[in-house]
Amino acid sequence: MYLRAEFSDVEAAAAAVQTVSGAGVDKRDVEVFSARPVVFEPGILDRPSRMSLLAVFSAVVVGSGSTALMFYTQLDYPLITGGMPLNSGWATGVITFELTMLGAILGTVGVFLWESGLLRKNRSPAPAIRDDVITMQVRCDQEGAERLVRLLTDSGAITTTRVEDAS
Amino acid sequence: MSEQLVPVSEIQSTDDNVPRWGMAIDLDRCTGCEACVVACHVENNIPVATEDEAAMGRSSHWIRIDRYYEGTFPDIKVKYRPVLCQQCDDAPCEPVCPVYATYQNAEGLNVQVYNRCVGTRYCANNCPYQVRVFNWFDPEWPEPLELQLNPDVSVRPGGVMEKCTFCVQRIQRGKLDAQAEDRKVGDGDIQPACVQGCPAEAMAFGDLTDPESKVSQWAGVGRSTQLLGELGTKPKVFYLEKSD
Amino acid sequence: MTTLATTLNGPHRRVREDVLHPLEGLSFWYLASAAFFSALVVWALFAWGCQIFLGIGVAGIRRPVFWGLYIVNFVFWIGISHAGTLISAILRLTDAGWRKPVTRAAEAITVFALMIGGMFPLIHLGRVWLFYWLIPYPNDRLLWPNFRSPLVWDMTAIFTYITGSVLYLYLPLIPDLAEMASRSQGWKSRVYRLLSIGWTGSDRQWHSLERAMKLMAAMILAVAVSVHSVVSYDFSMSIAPMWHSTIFAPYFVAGAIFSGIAALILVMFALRKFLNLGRYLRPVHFHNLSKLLLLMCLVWLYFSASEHLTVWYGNEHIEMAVFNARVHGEYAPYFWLMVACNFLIPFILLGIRRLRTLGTIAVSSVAVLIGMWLERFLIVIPTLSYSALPAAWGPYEASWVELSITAGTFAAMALFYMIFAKIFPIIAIWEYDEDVSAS
Amino acid sequence: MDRRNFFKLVGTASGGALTGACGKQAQELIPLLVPATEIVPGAEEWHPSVCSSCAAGCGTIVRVMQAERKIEVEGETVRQPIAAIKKIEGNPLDPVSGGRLCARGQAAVQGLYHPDRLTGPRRRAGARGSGDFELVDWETALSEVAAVLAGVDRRRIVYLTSAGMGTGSATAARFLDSIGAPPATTIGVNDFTVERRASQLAFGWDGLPVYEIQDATYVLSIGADFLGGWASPVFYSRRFGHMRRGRPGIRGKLVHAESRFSQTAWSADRWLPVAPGGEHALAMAIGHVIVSDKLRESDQAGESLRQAFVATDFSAACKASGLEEKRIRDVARELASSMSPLVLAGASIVRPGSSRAVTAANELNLLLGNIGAKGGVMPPASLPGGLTAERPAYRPLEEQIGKAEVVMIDGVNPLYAAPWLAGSLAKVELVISFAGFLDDSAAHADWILPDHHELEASAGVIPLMSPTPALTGAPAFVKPLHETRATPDVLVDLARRLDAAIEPVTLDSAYASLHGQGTDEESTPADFIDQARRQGGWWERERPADAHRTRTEPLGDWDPPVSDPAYPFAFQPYPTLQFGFGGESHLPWLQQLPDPASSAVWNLPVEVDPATAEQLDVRNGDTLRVISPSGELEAPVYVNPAAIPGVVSMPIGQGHGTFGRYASGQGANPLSIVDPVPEQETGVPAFGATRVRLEKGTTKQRLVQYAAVDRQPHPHR
Repeated sequence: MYLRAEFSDVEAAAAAVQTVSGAGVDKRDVEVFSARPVVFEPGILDRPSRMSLLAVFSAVVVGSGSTALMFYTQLDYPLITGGMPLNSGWATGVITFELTMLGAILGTVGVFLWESGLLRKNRSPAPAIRDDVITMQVRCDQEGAERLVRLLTDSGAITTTRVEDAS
Repeated sequence: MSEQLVPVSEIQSTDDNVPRWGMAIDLDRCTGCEACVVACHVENNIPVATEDEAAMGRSSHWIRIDRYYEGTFPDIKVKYRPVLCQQCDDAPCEPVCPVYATYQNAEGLNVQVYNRCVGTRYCANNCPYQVRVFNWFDPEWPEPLELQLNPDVSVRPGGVMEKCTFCVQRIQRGKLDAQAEDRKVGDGDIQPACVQGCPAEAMAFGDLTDPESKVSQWAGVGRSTQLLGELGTKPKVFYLEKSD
Repeated sequence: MTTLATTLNGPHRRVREDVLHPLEGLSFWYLASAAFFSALVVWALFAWGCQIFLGIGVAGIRRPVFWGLYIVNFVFWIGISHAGTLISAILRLTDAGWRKPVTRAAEAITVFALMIGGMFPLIHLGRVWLFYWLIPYPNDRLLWPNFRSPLVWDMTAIFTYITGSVLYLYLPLIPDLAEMASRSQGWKSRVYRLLSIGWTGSDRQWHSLERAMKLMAAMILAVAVSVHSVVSYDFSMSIAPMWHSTIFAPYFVAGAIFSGIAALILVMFALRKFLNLGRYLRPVHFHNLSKLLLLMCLVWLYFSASEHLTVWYGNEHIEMAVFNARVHGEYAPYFWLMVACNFLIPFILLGIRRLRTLGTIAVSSVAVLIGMWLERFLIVIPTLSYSALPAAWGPYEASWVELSITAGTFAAMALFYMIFAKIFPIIAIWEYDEDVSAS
Repeated sequence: MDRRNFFKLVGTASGGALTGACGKQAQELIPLLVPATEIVPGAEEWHPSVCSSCAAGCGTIVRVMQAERKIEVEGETVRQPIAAIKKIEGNPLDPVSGGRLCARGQAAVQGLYHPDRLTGPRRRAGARGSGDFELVDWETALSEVAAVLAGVDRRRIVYLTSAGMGTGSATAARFLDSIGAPPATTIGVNDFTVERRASQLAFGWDGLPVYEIQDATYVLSIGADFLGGWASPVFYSRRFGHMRRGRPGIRGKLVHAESRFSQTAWSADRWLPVAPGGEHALAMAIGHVIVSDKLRESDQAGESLRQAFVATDFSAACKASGLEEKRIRDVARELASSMSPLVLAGASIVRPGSSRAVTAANELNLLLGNIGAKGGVMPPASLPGGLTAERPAYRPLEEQIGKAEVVMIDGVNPLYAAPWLAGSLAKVELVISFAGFLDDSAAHADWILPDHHELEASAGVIPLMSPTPALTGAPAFVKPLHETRATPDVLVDLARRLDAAIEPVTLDSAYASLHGQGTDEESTPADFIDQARRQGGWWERERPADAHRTRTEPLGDWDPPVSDPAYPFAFQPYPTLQFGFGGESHLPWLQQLPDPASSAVWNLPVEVDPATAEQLDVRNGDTLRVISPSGELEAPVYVNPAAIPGVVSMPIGQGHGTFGRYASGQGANPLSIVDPVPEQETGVPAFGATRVRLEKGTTKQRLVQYAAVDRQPHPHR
C-alpha cells in the first residue's frame, strides 16, 4: 500500500522526505510528483543515472558498426573511383562521425525512457497532475502506516491519504 | 615532361595482358571537319536534340569540336580541338557518384553504367571537360528512323547520364574476334567510330601499355599534351599540339 | 519561502490560459490562410508530378548548369533548420533564462525546415523513383552505395540531424502533452495521453528529462555543425572553380546560423502577432536575438570577404571567370543585392542602437533571408555556368516547374507551422513555470 | 588497310557472311542463288557501296544487321524482320575514301530511314508548289507520263541532273538519246564547270586535275575550300593529314588564299584574306614575282605564259587582290624556294572571273614545273570504256527552260540551288521529278517518280577525282523500304513505252566494259566482275601519263574591283561541309551539327565582321536584313571575328521551302537573293558576285549556338 501526502511548498516536501528517510524508509520507496520540476538540495532525494555512460557506449557501438559495414561492403564489391583507395578514413570519416552521433542520440533517448520509468510495466499508482500542490508518495506496509502518517503531517503535509495496491 | 605524360595510376593492373586504352589526337592533322561527331552519333544511338532543346543547351554530343578565335583580323587564327571523354585515370566524376554508376574498369575505361544511374548529375558538375551528357527526356526516333539504331549499344532512358565510352562495344568485339582466332588484339584492330571515320587520320587509338602501339608513339612525342592536365585528372586522351 | 498557493493565481494560470487559448477553435482567417498555403503546396506537387512523368527536362537545368534552384533551395532550407536546434541548444547549454519562451518555436522551425530541405535532393533526381538505391541495405543489385560520395555523406548527416531534432523537439513536449491530456476531454485527451507516453510528473521523470535534454543539446550542437559542413562538402569536394575551397564548411555553418536566426525572429514576430503572446515573446527576446543576428552578419562578411579576396588575388583564370561573373558580370545585380541584404541593411539597422527597434529588426531579418537565398544561388549557379573550358560555358534559366516548387516549399513551411501551433503549445509551459518559480 | 576492315570485306564476298556473331567466325556461306536483298542477316554483314551525297564518289562499306520494322497488315501492326543498314564507313580499298568518310557521308543512312521519304509515285493535285499531291501506282504514273512525252517535241525536253557520273547518268544519256532529246545538263551550281574549264585552259585536260598535296612540301591553295565544302573533302583531307604529319621529319606547309575564313583557312598555317574576286590578281602577282625574280627554273611554262606574268603590274595586282605586297612576295618566295611546291586552285564561290582566276592559279604550277611530278599536279584519271563519254555538262539554262515543254529533274534541287530558274520553270508544261523527298523542286513538279535511296539502288559511280581511273560500285543488298523505283529502270520503262527500247547501263555491264582495259592480271570476265563486286569497285593501278599542253590564246584580265555605294557589301553564299549546296539539309544529324564557323545548329547565320556589326549595332543572334538588287532575306547575325571587313558571307543549307520535317522552313536561303551574272568563260551563274546592303532586321530570328558565345578574356579588376 502507499501513503500520499500533499505539500503546498517545496521546503515542506523536502523536510518530509528527510524525516521519512530518517525514519528508515528506503528512498527508492519515495516518489515526488509535481506539475513542474521540483529542485531539492543535493543529497535529499538524488536519483543516480548512467545516462552519459550508456550514451557513449551506444555511440561507440553504432559508430564502429557503421564503419565496419562500410569497410566490408567496399571490399566486398571493390570498385575503383577517382583513383581513390577502396577504404580510407578521409573518404568515409564523415559517415563514421554522423552515425556515432546518431548512436549517442538514440542511446540517450533510450536511457531516458528507461530511467524515467516511462517504459516500465510494474509502475506504482500515480496521482493526477496538479499544479497547485506537490504530492509525495511513500510505499509502506500496514503496520508502519500509522507512524508515517504522523511523521508526514508533522512535517507539514496538507492532507494524507492511503492508497491500496491495485493488486 | 613525357614522364609526367605517361599515364600512371594506382589501379594500373599488375597483369600486363590487360590493356589500358588511350587515344591521341594530332591537332596538326585535324581539320575540325566534324566527321567524328556524326560518326559517334551513328554508332552510339545518341538522340537528336530538337532546335528547342538545343536552344536550352541540351544538344547531345559525346565528342565535340571546341574552337577559340585568337588575335584579330587579318592575323587571326582559330584554335580547335575535338573534346571527348578524357577517360581520366583519376577521374573526378567517379567518386562523387553515390550509386557507383560510373567507375574505372580494369582496362582504364571510365565506364558509365546506365542502369545504375539515378541522375544526381554530380558527375557532370565535377567533370572539368563538360563531356558528360544527360538525357533530359526519354529519347524518340520517329519511325522508321529507329531501324538504324545500333543493336550493340543500349538506348538510354530519360534521367540518365551518358558519355563517350571509347566505343566499348567495338573494343569488346575486337577482343572476341581476336579470341576466336586465338591471337592477341593487334594495334589498330580496334577503332572507335570517331577514329575510324576521321578523314585526316588525325586520331589514334590503342593500348597505352604497349610502347609500340601507334597511340603510345604519338603520346610520347614532344607536342603531346593533356587537356587541363594541371588538374591532376590524368587523362588518357593526348593532344598533339599544332606547330610549324 | 515560495508556496504554490501564492503563485497559484499568478503567472502560472495566466501562462496556461495564454498559451493554451490559441489551441481552441478555428478562426476564419486561420482557415483562409491555411487554404491558401495548401493550394500553393498542391500546385508545387503538381509541378513535381509533371517533372516525374514528362522528364526532368521540364525544369530549367541544362548543360553545363546541371544543378539549379533545387540545390539552391536545399542548401537554403538546411540553413534555416539551424535556427532552432542550434539556437536553443546553445542557449540551453549556456542556460540563458530568456530562452525559455523561444526554444520550442525554434526547434519546430528546425524540424519543418529539415523536412522541406530534405525533399530537394529527391526532387532533383533524374530518376527519383530509384532514390532508395542510395540507401545501404542488402539488395538484389548486390551493390552497396558508394560511401565515398559526398551525397551519401549528406544523406547520413541529414538523417541523423532530423532524427535528433525531432526527438529534441519531442522530449520537452512530453510534460506539456500530459498536462494537455489532463485539461482536455474526449478523443483529444486520449491522443494527448497517448503522446505523453504515461508521463506522471514524478521526480524520477523530471530528473532524467533534464539530464537527457542537457546531453541532447550538446550532441545536437555537434550534429548541426557537421550537417552544414557536409552540405558544403557537396560543393567543396568537387574541383569546380570557386567550389573547391577550404573555407566552405565554416562559411556554410555561419551562413546557416545567420539565416536561422533571421527565420526565428520572423516566426516569433508572427507568433507574437497572431497568437498575441506579446507577454512572453517580449522585446528583450527580439533584442537579444537581433544582437546575435548582428554578430553573425559580421561573421558572414568576414567569411565572404576572405573567400572573394583569395580568389581575386590569386587571379587564377578559371576561377576568375566565375569571380567576374559574380562581381562584374551577369550575376553582379544578385551579388550586390546580396551584399546589401546580408551586410549593409542589418549592419546599419541593428548596429546603430537608435535605429534598433522591433520594426527594423523585422526588416533586417527579411533582408537576411533574401540575402542568404541569393548567396546560395550565387554559390551554385555561376560556378557551373562558367566551368573550366570556356567553350562549354552556358547560361541558366529556371523554368516554371522550379519556381512553383520553390514557392510551394515556403508555403509548406507556413502551413506546417500553423498546424503545429494549433495542436501543441508553442511555449514550453513547464519550462516557463520553472522560470517563474525560480524568480 | 587494317585487318578488321579486311575481314569485313571478305565477309561481303559473294553475299556471304563470314564475320559471325560474338566473334565466332560463323562459316555459313549463303548460296549465290539467293539475291543479297533477300537475306536478313542475324550477325552483322558488311557490303561495299558508294556514297552519293556529293559527286566525290567515296567508296564505302555498309553494316547490315537484322532489325524489326513495324508494318500494317490488315489493320494491325506486325513486326517484320528486315535487313537494316546500321552504319556507313569508308571502304579501305577505295582510292578516294581510303576507309574514311566525312560528316555527310556518315549521315547518309539517315536519309534511307527518314520519316518523310516519298513512299510512291505522286501526281500533282493542287496548284504547283502547294506540295499537294495524290498517291498513284507506278503503272498509271508511267503510262500517263509516257503518254505526255509521246505528245511533246522531244527536242524540247530538258533533263536536269547533278555533276555525279556513272551508270545512272549513262543510262539517262541513252534514254535521252533514244527518244531524241538533247543530253542532260547540270544546273551550273556545284558542278565544277569552272574548274573543268580552267583545267582545259591551263593544261588542256578534260576533267579536274588531281593535286598531289600529300607529297608536297608547300601548298598554296587559292579559292578552293578543299577541306570543307569543295569537290572531294575526304580525298583531300586524307592527303592533307599525310602532308602535315605523314612523312617523318617533313611537315608540309599550307597557305590558303580565300575571301572567307573557311575550314581550309583555319587549318592552314597562314591565311591570305584575298578580296572577293581578287584570286586572279593574286595568282598573277605571285607568278610575277616567281618569274621576274627568277625564283624557279621550269621548262613546263611556255615563253608566252612567262611573258604574261612578267607583264603583270605587280602593285596593281596586289591592290586588286586586297593584300599587302610584302605578304605576297613572302608567299611567292617561300613557295618557289620550297622543295616540292604546289598550287591548288578552285572556286568554292563562283564569280564572273573564276575560270580565269583558277586558270592563272593552275598555271603557277607550270612556273613551278610540278606537272606530273611527285607532289605536283596530275591529269584527271579518265575511265577507259564508254562511261566517261556521257558526262553531264552545263548548257546555259534560262532560254532552254524558257522554251522547254518538259523538264525532268534527277538528283538536283534547282529551285533551291538555282532559285533564279523558278520563273522560267513555272512556265514549263510538264515537270517530272525523280526526287525521293518532297523538296523545293519536287513541290513544283507535276509528277514525282521517287528514286530509290542510294543505299537501296545498284549503281556504279565514277569519282569526281581519283588518283587512278576508278569505277566504284554499289550492288543492291537491302530491300527497298518503300514503293520507290530506281530512276534508270524508270527511264528504261519509259523508253520502252515510247517504242525506243534501250539497255540500261548496269553495274555489271559497266564492270564488263572495263574487263581487260586495265593493267590488272588476266582473269575471266566472271572472275573480274566478281572481284570488282567483292571489293566494291574497279580501280586501275597505273596513274595516267601526263600529257599537258599549255595555253596559246591569251587569258583575259582580272575583273576590276567593283564598288557600289548603294550596295556597299560583297555577298558570298558558300557551300558548307555539312550541307554542301543544301542537298543534305533534311538529315537531323547534320541539322544539329554545329556549323564550323558560327557553331550554329538548326539555322545558319549571316556572318559579318565586328566593325560592321558595331556600325549596324547588332550582336550575335540579332536579326539582319540582307538586301540585294534582286531580293532580300532576314537571318540571324553571327559576328565572325575572322570575317573580311566589307564582305558578308552566308552558309548555304537552310531556307528550304519544303524538304522534310527537319529542314522545312528553317532559316533563309542565301542563293535566293543572288542575281546570277554569267561567269565569263563558261556562262554558269556566278552566285558569288552579288552585292548587298545591310539593315537591322524586323523579324525575330533564332540563332542557337552549340559552343558558348565567344567572350573576351576576363580583366583583373
